[in-house]
Amino acid sequence: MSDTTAHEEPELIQLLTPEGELTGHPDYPLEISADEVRALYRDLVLVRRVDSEAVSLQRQGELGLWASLLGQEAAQIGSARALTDRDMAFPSYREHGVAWCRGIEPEELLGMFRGVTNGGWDPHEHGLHLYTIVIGSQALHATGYAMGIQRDGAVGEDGSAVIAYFGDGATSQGDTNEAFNFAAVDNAPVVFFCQNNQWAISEPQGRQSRAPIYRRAAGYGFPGMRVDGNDVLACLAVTRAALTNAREGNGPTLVEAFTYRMGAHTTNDDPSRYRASAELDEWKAKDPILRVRRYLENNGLADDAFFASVDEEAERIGEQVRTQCRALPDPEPLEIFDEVYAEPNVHIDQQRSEFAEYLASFEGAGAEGGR
Amino acid sequence: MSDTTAHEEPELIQLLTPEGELTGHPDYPLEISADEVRALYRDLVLVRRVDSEAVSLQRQGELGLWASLLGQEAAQIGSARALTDRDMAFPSYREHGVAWCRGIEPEELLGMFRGVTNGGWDPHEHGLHLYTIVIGSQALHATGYAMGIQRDGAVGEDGSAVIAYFGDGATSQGDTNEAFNFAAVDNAPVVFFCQNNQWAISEPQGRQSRAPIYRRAAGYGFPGMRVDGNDVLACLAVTRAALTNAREGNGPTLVEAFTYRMGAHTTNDDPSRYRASAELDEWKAKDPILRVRRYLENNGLADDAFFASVDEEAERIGEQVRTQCRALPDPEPLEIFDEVYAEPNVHIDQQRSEFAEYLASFEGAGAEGGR
Amino acid sequence: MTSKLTISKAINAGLRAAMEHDPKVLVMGEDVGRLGGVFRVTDGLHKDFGADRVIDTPLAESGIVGTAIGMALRGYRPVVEIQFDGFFFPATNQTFTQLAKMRRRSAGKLSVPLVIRIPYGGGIGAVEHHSESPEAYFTHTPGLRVMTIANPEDAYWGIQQAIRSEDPVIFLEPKRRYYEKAEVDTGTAFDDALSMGAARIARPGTDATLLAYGPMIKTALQAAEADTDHSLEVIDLRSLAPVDYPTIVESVKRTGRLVLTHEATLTGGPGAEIAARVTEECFYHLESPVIRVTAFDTPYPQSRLEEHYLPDLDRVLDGVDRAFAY
Amino acid sequence: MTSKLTISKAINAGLRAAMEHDPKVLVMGEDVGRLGGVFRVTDGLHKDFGADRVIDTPLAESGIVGTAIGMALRGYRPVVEIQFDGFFFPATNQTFTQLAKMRRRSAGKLSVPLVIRIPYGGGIGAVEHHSESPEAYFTHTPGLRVMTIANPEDAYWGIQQAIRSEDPVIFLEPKRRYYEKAEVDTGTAFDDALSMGAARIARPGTDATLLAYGPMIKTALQAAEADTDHSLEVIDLRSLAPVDYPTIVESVKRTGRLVLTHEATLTGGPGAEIAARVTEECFYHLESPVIRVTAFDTPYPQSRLEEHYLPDLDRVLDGVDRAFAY
Ligand SMILES: Cc1ncc(C[n+]2csc(CCOP(=O)(O)OP(=O)(O)O)c2C)c(N)n1
Ligand SMILES: Cc1ncc(C[n+]2csc(CCOP(=O)(O)OP(=O)(O)O)c2C)c(N)n1
Ligand SMILES: [Mg+2]
Ligand SMILES: [Mg+2]
Repeated sequence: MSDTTAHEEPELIQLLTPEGELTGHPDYPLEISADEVRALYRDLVLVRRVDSEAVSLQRQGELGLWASLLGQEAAQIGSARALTDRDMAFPSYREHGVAWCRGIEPEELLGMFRGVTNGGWDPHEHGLHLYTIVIGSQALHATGYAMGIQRDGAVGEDGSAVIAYFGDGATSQGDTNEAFNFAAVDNAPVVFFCQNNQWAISEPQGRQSRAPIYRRAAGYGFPGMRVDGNDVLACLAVTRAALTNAREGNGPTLVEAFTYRMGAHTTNDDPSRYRASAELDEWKAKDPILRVRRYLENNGLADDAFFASVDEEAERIGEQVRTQCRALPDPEPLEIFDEVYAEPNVHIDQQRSEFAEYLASFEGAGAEGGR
Repeated sequence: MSDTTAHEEPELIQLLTPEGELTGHPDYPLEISADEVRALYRDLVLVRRVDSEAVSLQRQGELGLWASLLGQEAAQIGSARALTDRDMAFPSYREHGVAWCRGIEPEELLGMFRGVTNGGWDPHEHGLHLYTIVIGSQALHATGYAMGIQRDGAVGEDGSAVIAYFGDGATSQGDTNEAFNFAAVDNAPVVFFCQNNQWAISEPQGRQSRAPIYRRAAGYGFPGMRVDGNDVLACLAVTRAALTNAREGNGPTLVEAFTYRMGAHTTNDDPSRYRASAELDEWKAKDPILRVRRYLENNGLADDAFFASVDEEAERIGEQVRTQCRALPDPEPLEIFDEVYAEPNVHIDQQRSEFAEYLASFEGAGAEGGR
Repeated sequence: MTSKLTISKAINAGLRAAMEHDPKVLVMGEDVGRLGGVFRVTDGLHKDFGADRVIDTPLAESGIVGTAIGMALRGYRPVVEIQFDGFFFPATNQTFTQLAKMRRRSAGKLSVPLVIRIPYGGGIGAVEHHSESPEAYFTHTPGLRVMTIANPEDAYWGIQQAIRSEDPVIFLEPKRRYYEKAEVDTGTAFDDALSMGAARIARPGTDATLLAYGPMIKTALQAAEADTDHSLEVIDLRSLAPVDYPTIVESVKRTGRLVLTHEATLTGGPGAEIAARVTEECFYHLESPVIRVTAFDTPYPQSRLEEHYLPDLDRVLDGVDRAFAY
Repeated sequence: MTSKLTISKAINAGLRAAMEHDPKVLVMGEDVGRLGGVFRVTDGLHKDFGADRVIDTPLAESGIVGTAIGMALRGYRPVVEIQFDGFFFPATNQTFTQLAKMRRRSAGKLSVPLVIRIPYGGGIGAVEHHSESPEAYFTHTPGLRVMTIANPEDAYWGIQQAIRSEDPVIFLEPKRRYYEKAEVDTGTAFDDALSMGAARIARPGTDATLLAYGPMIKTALQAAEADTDHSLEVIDLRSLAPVDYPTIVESVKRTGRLVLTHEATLTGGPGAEIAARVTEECFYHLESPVIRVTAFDTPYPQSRLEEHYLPDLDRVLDGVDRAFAY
């Protein structure tokens, strides 16, 4: 039986080793200044801090839930820093690093997890669509958006592209695969960026896919590659190449960022039920921040003052996250009826006014519900 | 940008050329007697006849619709003759050749197209599931059935396998791709048999997929190959190998049978609106029946008497199809309420008896509806 | 300017008018391009507007609606065709969890002006999945508008109104009535056409109200004609979500009786809500309970049974009789 | 033998009993294996029955239901878990066009004894898609049975009855009540347990009937307790499809009033059909229209608004007052 499955070990594109050695990669030459690397380091540290602060806020009851990006900072910062203002990103629900790069304020980010909004920011303003919770759905929106870019004639020089974020688990969903296919058939300017963090809640990657994920792309007729997702430089270089390719009209690419979810799936989850701590230790050695720090230190590109100033900034941002979160106002009850429809809707209006009357009936009766 | 898409011309596995020359194939040695080839020839001719008879019956108003298999006889007969009694097949809606091999009577086959039933045969008895109209759905049923076979311990020696039939258009559907993935992850004994007849109604294959379809398999981690779908021997040999592989516990295979829909999509369709007749002429030269006849003739394996007897049998079967079709009784009105549920259901019972009463109210009033 | 058009041709003309009016309007779906759709509703559009605006998509309904959402987010106004009612279901997730909720999710920052056209209903002698009436799934989903049409005039204007709406619209086309013909005044200004939000009194009457929509309007009018004992007022609902209750309630308060009919199955069909709501609003006016004449609570049967399964003239008249029996 | 169990533990015990009773019973879904499900309803089953019978599936709901159908066709009895109500929708096509219609399509030659378990409803402070009440989509779909539970006893027996049913069952679990505890008599013989087909009078009363199911039963009982002016009869529907109308109609004929409540949105919710039907059957007995106390016709809001969105004790009492105002 002729077997078209290649079983060699997949190549992992890496530019910066865990030890902080800049090896580079022949296919992905990256011209990057010390300033730029320091800026990436700052991004990584600060988003980790926003994240850990959010985890604490959830523990304190200030957030209903939080999905931590711990361990995935490089994949997110690297890929998102490859975007321009003209590009559009479609995140899943864990892309706080991407949101950071797109200029989302913590208060906008936390609203959904606090339950004061289901969205949070203006997608058009930031070039970042809202978080999408139903796994795989946004891959199709991204593809359609990219098909719109094509129809705007916005490919070619100064072209625009789209990036769709999703996880390893999401690659099992019909929608994700339909998105691959629509994008391929239409040659749409979209980069599919899969953060393979090895787990979909409790299910290891092997329960989701038998082949390495990046190979899926070839079956749909476009390139795919696996990048070291804990290497911010590799993620930047590979995503940049894929985006350029898309913007120039050469169609989609699938980038599999090989990384690790160092924390729980969400604050509701208890990973000790399903995975061994040794695995975590292994990945700690590949920490995405540590290697950048080592690189900067080893090459004398940053001094203690720099690292201290980043840490201080992290403190300030941690504080900001706490303050902004607690200050988020609860929505008014009648907001339930807002923005269900754009057009006037007598039916909704009637329910709104009936409910307003009902609420008013408690006024004066002391506490609401004080029947 | 490293491109994992291989752009070479895909290999087409062929054992018997359009000119009737038996070339064989190193990977798919086929030991086949003259008797067996003659039997295949007979299958091909007879199903073509059943099919053309059904087309006429539709024209005469005896059937509401017919989906012709014209041109796809070899793909269906070759693959289905590779099945054993222990195997299970999940067809789409055009697999009349498969149904033939599984012992379905014309009357059972025509019922659905005449509108007297939505099913027609006993799937357990024939090892052939019912026709499935919602594109892609049956690929998952087939995979689940194969997962059941695994759990029965029915892989290994004397094992069982499943074959799922679908078209090129169906490869775009989420369900089909989810089926590929479930089958791969579970290593389920299922052969995905895609008849790429170049068209999904009016859409050419290029609107469905950018890469050759068989390559999809590698992305999910199992083998895929393209076989000449107009070559009954190649279809038999390749499907047999894939089924054997599945039965032995080596998991799924995707077989793309490269063929052509020589007729309209269904009797409702008018292909002149969207495709050039030159294309049809090209494929006529590759007719699946002609090449077997040439082979038999060129090698003195069948004489005129044989061909005449097959033609006569075809006549008889044509007659049988006509008679059986016209004799199919209309269902009784109250059958509407049958087999909605297995368990007693007072709600349905009530609607049945009310409707029975209602119908009875017309009796004596002359013609039904004669208010 | 009036022309005599079938419903299918009127939708086609409406699509064409919308595409001419706004270059952001796109048509997409299976076989909508060169073939012009299996019902030819998009006939000629591919030729005149090109493959970029009339898109033959891969065979994947979730993909169609999902990418159309993305295009709408980019500023387009896609009009999606689902080939047959029974093939909508793969698109349920995109329609219910994404399309219907996007505006609300974004607190109004995102609009998804998408129209999903679905030929629906039975009576065409088809095989399974080609005769479904899924409207109640949509009307139970907040965030969607649901329209249907019963004549070429509404077909022509309705599709244009649906396309100009900033809300997502499910546009249900009664396939067995595609070839019904009538005069359409295509000369009216867009803004002067009767809004699809309003129900229409298709035939005034005094003794009972007969409510229907889409494919059943023709039957309802026949029933009103046939019932020489009573003067039946026929209302064409037109908008299934939101429902124009003022028109219905005013009529029922006058007539005291409501008979309604649809091809959708009884239990939880659109008629259930209308019956419940009208009973609330007309409790002291109703002389009989609301009578529903619908398909049975079974899967759509094989086509040789559909004449019995679908509510027809006799069953509607029987329903009217039942209402008057109180 | 009785033990004090939460609803979630009672379902777990029921699943275990079913798996012990019949080796063909399988459990499948996302995270149902080693993790025991995000609500721990399948806790321990993977350890005791192995990965072949407790299957962690790929993340694809259509795939889960579709392969489960295939397994059922092979003779298994799969119990599928959909992780949250809002994630059912990708499985709509397999559920509506395949699962629900397979028996009818095959004229009874095929059985698909499949159970789809869905934790449903709001009130847990979750993010979007984790608080939906999709029951009306199912009850409008012929071929499906729909059950829900409100106490550990029904949880334990209900899941077993669902699994033994030859029909496909949508088994809706009120997730905000998962941790409610009560005595369960696990010693009863299977055949002696109250059939889930029957509604249950959860509290007898004489002045009005208060109908609820699943998560709203607790609220309904509290309302009956709190309303010292009226004697309210509380009915727990239990089976949403088919509905046990005789029990409801008998009660309403006695009390003359029906108030019903559910978390599903008003328009086209399960209450619409019940209101319509009860009005038909009790037309001369009803002293007020059927009053429905439900969620509003909007998408489920952000969690900080859910206390206002969901019908609560006060709104149910307000509904009762409205019924008595007639
Ligand atoms: C359609 C759907 N099914 C189930 C879920 C519940 N769920 C939320 S996250 C998750 C796992 C996702 O894994 P992956 O795609 O790898 O992303 P990760 O969480 O690891 O970033 C699941 C099953 C969902 N959100 N959507
Ligand atoms: C989900 C779904 N969408 C649309 C259709 C309508 N339809 C019937 S056949 C067909 C084309 C199928 O093409 P292909 O899979 O290549 O099979 P072929 O008809 O060529 O054998 C379409 C779009 C359907 N049956 N199911
Ligand atoms: Mg993951
Ligand atoms: Mg085809």
